[in-house]
Amino acid sequence: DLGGKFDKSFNEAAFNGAERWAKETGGTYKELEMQDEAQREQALRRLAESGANPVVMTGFAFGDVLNKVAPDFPNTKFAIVDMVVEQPNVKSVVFNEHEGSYLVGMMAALASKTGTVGFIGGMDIPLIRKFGCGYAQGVKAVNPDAKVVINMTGTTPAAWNDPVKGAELAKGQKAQGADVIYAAAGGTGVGVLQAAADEGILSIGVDSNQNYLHPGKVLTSMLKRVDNAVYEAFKEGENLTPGINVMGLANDGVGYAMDENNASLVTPEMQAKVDEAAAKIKSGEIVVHDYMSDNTCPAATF
Amino acid sequence: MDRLPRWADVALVPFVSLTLAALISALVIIAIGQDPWEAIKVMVQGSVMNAYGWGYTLYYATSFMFTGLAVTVAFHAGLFNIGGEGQAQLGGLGVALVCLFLPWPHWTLALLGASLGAALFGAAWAAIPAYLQAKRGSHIVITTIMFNYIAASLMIFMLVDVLRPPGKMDPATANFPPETHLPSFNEIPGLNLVFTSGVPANVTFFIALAMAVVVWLLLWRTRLGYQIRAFGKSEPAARYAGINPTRIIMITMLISGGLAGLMAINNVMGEAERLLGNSASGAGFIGIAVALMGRNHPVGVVLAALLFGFLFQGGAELGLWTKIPIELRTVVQGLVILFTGALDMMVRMLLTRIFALFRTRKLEAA
Amino acid sequence: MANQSGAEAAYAIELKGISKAFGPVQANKDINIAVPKGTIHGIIGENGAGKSTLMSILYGFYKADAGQIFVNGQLTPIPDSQSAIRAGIGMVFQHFKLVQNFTVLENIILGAEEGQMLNTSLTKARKELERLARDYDLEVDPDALIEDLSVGHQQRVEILKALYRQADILILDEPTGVLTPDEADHLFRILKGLKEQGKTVILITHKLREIMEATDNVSVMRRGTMVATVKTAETSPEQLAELMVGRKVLLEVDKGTARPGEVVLKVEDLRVRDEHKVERLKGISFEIRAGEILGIAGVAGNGQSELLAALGGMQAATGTATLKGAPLPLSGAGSDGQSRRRSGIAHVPEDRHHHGLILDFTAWENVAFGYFNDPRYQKNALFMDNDAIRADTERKMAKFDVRPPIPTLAAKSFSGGNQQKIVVAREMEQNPALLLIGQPTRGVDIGAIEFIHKQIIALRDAGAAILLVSVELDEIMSLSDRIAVMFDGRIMGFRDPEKTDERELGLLMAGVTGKGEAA
Amino acid sequence: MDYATLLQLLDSTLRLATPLLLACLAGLYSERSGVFDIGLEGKMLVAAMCAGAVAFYTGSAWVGALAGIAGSLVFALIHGVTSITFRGNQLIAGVALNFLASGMTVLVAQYLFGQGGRTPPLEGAARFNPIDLPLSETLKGVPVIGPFYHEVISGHSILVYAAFAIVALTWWVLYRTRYGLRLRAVGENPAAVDTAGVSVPALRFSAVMVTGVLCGLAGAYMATALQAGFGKEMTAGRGYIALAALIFAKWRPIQAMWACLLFGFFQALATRPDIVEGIVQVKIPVSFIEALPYVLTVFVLAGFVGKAIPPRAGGEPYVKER
Ligand SMILES: Nc1ncnc2c1ncn2[C@@H]1O[C@H](COP(=O)(O)OP(=O)(O)OP(=O)(O)O)[C@@H](O)[C@H]1O
Ligand SMILES: Nc1ncnc2c1ncn2[C@@H]1O[C@H](COP(=O)(O)OP(=O)(O)OP(=O)(O)O)[C@@H](O)[C@H]1O
Ligand SMILES: [Mg+2]
Ligand SMILES: [Mg+2]
Repeated sequence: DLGGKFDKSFNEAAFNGAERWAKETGGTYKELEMQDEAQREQALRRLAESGANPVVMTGFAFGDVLNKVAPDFPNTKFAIVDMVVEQPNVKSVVFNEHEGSYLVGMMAALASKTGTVGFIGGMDIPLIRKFGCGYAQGVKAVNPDAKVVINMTGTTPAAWNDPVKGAELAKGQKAQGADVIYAAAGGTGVGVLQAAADEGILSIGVDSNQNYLHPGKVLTSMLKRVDNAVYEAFKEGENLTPGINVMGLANDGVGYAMDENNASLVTPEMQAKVDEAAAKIKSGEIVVHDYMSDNTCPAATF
Repeated sequence: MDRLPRWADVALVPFVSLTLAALISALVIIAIGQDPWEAIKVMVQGSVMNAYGWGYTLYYATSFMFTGLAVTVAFHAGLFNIGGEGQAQLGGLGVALVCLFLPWPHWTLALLGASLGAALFGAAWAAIPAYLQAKRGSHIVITTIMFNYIAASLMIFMLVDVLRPPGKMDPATANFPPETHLPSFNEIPGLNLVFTSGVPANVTFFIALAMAVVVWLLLWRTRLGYQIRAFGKSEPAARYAGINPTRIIMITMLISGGLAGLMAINNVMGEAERLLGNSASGAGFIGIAVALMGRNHPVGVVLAALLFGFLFQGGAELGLWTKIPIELRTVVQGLVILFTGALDMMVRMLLTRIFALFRTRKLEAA
Repeated sequence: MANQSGAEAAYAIELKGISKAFGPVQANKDINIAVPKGTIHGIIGENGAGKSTLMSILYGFYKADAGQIFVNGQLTPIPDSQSAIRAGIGMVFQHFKLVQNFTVLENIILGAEEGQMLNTSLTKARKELERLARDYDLEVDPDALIEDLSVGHQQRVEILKALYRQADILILDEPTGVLTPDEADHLFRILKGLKEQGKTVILITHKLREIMEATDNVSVMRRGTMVATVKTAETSPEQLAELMVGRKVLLEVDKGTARPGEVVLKVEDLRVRDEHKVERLKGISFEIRAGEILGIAGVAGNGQSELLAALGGMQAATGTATLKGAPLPLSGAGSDGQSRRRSGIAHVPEDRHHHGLILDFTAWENVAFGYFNDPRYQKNALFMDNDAIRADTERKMAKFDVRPPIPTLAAKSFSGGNQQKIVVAREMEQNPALLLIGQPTRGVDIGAIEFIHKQIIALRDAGAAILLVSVELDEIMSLSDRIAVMFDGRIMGFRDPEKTDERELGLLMAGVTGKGEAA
Repeated sequence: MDYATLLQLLDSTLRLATPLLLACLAGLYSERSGVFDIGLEGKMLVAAMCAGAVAFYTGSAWVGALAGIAGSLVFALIHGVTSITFRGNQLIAGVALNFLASGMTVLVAQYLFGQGGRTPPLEGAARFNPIDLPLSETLKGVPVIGPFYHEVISGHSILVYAAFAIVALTWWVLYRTRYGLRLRAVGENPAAVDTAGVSVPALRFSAVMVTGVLCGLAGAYMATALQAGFGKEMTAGRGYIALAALIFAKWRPIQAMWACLLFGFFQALATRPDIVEGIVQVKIPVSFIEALPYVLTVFVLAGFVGKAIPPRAGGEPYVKER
């Protein structure tokens, strides 16, 4: 999406997925980055035109365009991440971000000393609120009277790529007492993590594992395996199975990242608690509310 | 410094400027470790060697004709309208409102209505800077720049808080009703023999050409055009001749803004069929380059627009098939403006020298 | 250094073979001139003769195409003003070179500052200024803003600028054009003072009177060439005039007596304020009859331009005016140039380059200038009939002998005189009820002058009322049937050209009314 | 809105106003000399890219800043040659250079780092890190001013303080030195300067170069202080806001500082719509806050808030021979 391929987050995840496939199968693929909204359709058509199959796109913004384009290329297969498009030749992959966010929410609450944690979203859309809502639920689950400061970066796609604003928001949240900040904001997150590191507080990455960006300063990352989705789609190739496919905790679509970079920050107890919750969610014992199901959130107000 | 022959002034100067721009672009490509020749091939291949490419080249060209003409008209009144971008975006808003909230039986009528909406909104956005220039002498260049940004904010507001359909995530209007769908080249009988697959180029292209003719007639065949050009050459003289400055500035800018706004029927109504954020995507600024290259003459503008259409489609292809980033377009655009616009004098001096040289040669020979 | 030991006094300035061309204009052709030290040397010539160009070269403002400059005997190349200043040359330009929103002091030190800091320079300049003011009685308030000063005082600042830079040689380009007579007299006293201090003064003008009363020697320029240098004492105005224009000047245009008809234009209490709200016309009243030429005499800048502008619909005014009995709006609706033309007023503006013509337009486009709404020039409701205009242009060019007679040629490629002919032809051929005509022969050669004068007379005899404004007294005297003299935005009085002389008019122009008390 | 929040707002105001201020002062020199410059945006962008890239290679923010200045100077030079030497249209030149910058920066950054037109994130000495002013900790306790000093005044990168120092410096140069006098004069009436024996082109070139240096600092600040690295289009129209501020301040240094602080404050507010909402009790679309600087500037241009009269000779190339 507009965050840019090297947003270290959402799109980079997709890119890595593609890379992995390319390495393993030696196949080749074309990647295209959008400069602006108007370009999407051209890019899509051009790829289909050029015989690429399947065509994989990440980001809800492709939804409408794909609805227009897919019928024109009946024997090309499309896969779209983060959006449901009902077309006979389209595979839609959506994630249970709220489940993953729930886990890192718990993590945040456990790590927080001030009892105040922050959430910085990218573009203010239901999808991102879904992240925030899951996160808030996770926080409250650990510490019912914890405070969750929530900010959105903006209302346009530009909000995916505005590190300056991200940084300012992070500094603002620190001023309000937050000592752990979860950034679900694509490229903007880079600024958030940076600011958090500068200010000496913890941050939580999103989509890809962003722990390495500031070793010892990023508590963890909410993994959204876009890379897997893209990888799978490419692997299936022409015979990609259309339809909706939901990736959640259960099928390792989402999760949280542990590695040497944040080992020092996450105590075994914390990890134990979180893993326990994860198990419960898988088993359905805990049901994390999905904001997009009814556009309301029990744990937070937007 | 003696003057250049007319043909040189009309044809040679822009050609040299363009060549210089091209040369430097080539150097840039080499500098970033790519092969300019390869780049040219890709651009040509993807933009003019097949119907599909033409479909896009002409689509872009259409938009640039409108914005180029907009700048041209203002130029002849001595006004530098940098506000094409904002005016085009407002035009888009006009189109969207017309298409979404009025029932249209047939696309021809819808086109009429949309054109009206586009022109009106574009003109309206040019009206305030025009008024401030005419009545309060506020420099129109600065005000139009400011209005570009104000327009951007306004559009975000409209798309996010007003026109975005409930439940939709991206800031865009709903899709326009099918009745408002403009025939694109692959749907126009006759043309569809050439354009087999779906292309964005649509009937608006012909409107753009018509507009070029209209602008030419306006400027060189009507009293208004005469007054516009006279005013542009010398304001005190215009006042002596009884030409009302306020009137000319207002009318000219309204026409200019209207033309810029009209571009929206091409990209918003003809292509996207809904209003997206940043819909003009820079065409307003490219209009400046197009007008400068086209020597502020409709014919020149049409040609320059085609060239930039090629540049744009070709650039997109570069971004797709080569390691050369799509931003190369912006670089070339900048260079063209620099050489045809700002370094005009340099090119002329250069040529006059050369011509003088030849003259002396002739004399010696004789 | 002020030694004037007779004939072979050392020369302050010697110019040898100076030439300068502006594109097609050969402004200076192989000029030679020698200026003795400690004298006031006059340079005289028609508009466009090349005087300013020559002096700008001497001051290093323009670069000569050829020629040498000697200062105090030795060869001194002057590539830029800096070196001119170093050579002790100071210049007061025809159009002042002052920074309007700076104080007098700031303008004076500009470019001649002492070191990097301002304060030091300013304090020093202030002292120096007081001294100069005393020595040459050049009083100006050092802290006044230039834009608040009168032209006369601005000129003093220019002179002070030169003196502050220790100029020994002072050039003044048409210094009196913008001055009232007593301001001019004051200036000449100053110049005499400078001369006594041993400084050399070069005075450019085309006013014979000033040459005669102020200079020791005088050089005459014509069409870019130096035609003669004579001792003022040994010459006469008549001789100079002859040298200037290349042949005997006929100060009288043979014109039949006027047969004035009914009143065409009647103006009462006409007032005009400029953008700074300064009143430029202070209640003017007069009338012009059909078949009569009313000449407006006066020093430039005493309201003549505003008068033409107001009547021509270029500037809003107050008061009342009637044209053939019908009210003529002076502001708001119906007071613009178009309405004026419709009501039968034609206007040959004072400045053809800034008002009369669009230099980049072709001749034929210029012939339609101001008359683009004329039914004869329309093809239909929508379009103009360019062919008709071209045809009409050929007619006018033939009748007024415009050279070359090519309608498609750009106005800027015609010579000044021919440019003027195009304007005159356009306006006169409308056979207007009232013709406003300003400086009809400025920068125009003698042949064209006679032609244009004849046309004016012809139009008068055809029954038009004509308002003639000119700074050339001879022109006023020879063309007018009645003369009104303007001073400081007022009409000082009306005179009959038969019953008055240059002296009387000169006094009126100086604001001294018949009864002798100053206005 | 409580005091803490206010402090936080002012704190980020200072951070966000700095690039505006540097660019604004940059424009002041050029325009005072009679060369209009709408190419501030482009110069900043180039500077940001050069600074980001070089700081990454050398690991030194200072070297980065120098590189930024160099990059910006190149563009300033082009602008000078175009509009002073070849008497081209200054506005068109500015527009052209902005496009050139916007494209070039991405091309080069992509070529160097292959990260979609970004430079890699900078760490440690490769950035101008916040510096705590003396006593900021000890004074923290002092009511009202203590926190103000600690939160707002202290804890910014050196460039922030430099920017404000340059305001004073510019004022002094402009009104107290010979160079300033000539600079103001050449913008008002070049012929006066010329006949006074001072070279107009030299003077204007010097001014345009100063503009280049200051834009360089502005860009360097963007990439190595405000952010950690260069990103495509990262100046995001700040060059134009600076231009607006310059007009708003009627081309005067001290007023320019206030204008930039005001516009910086708007930007800070725009990041926190929640605060605005808290105060006015109704939901204000962020886009409105973002548009405020431009709207205000239009008002100033319209002469509703005192007329903004640009340097008289501004925009026209100086030609002796008409
Ligand atoms: N800068 C210039 N560019 C082009 N032509 C010029 C320029 N200056 C003067 N000329 C032309 O050169 C000729 C001489 O002009 P100049 O000003 O020297 O005459 P002048 O004797 O000073 O006339 P006046 O008495 O009106 O001042 C005229 O034809 C004028 O049009
Ligand atoms: N100010 C000026 N700028 C540019 N070109 C000029 C200027 N004045 C005159 N010219 C050109 O110089 C040539 C001669 O002009 P000028 O007015 O000196 O002619 P002239 O010798 O006075 O002829 P005429 O007797 O017809 O006036 C013409 O071709 C005219 O276009
Ligand atoms: Mg002169
Ligand atoms: Mg002449």
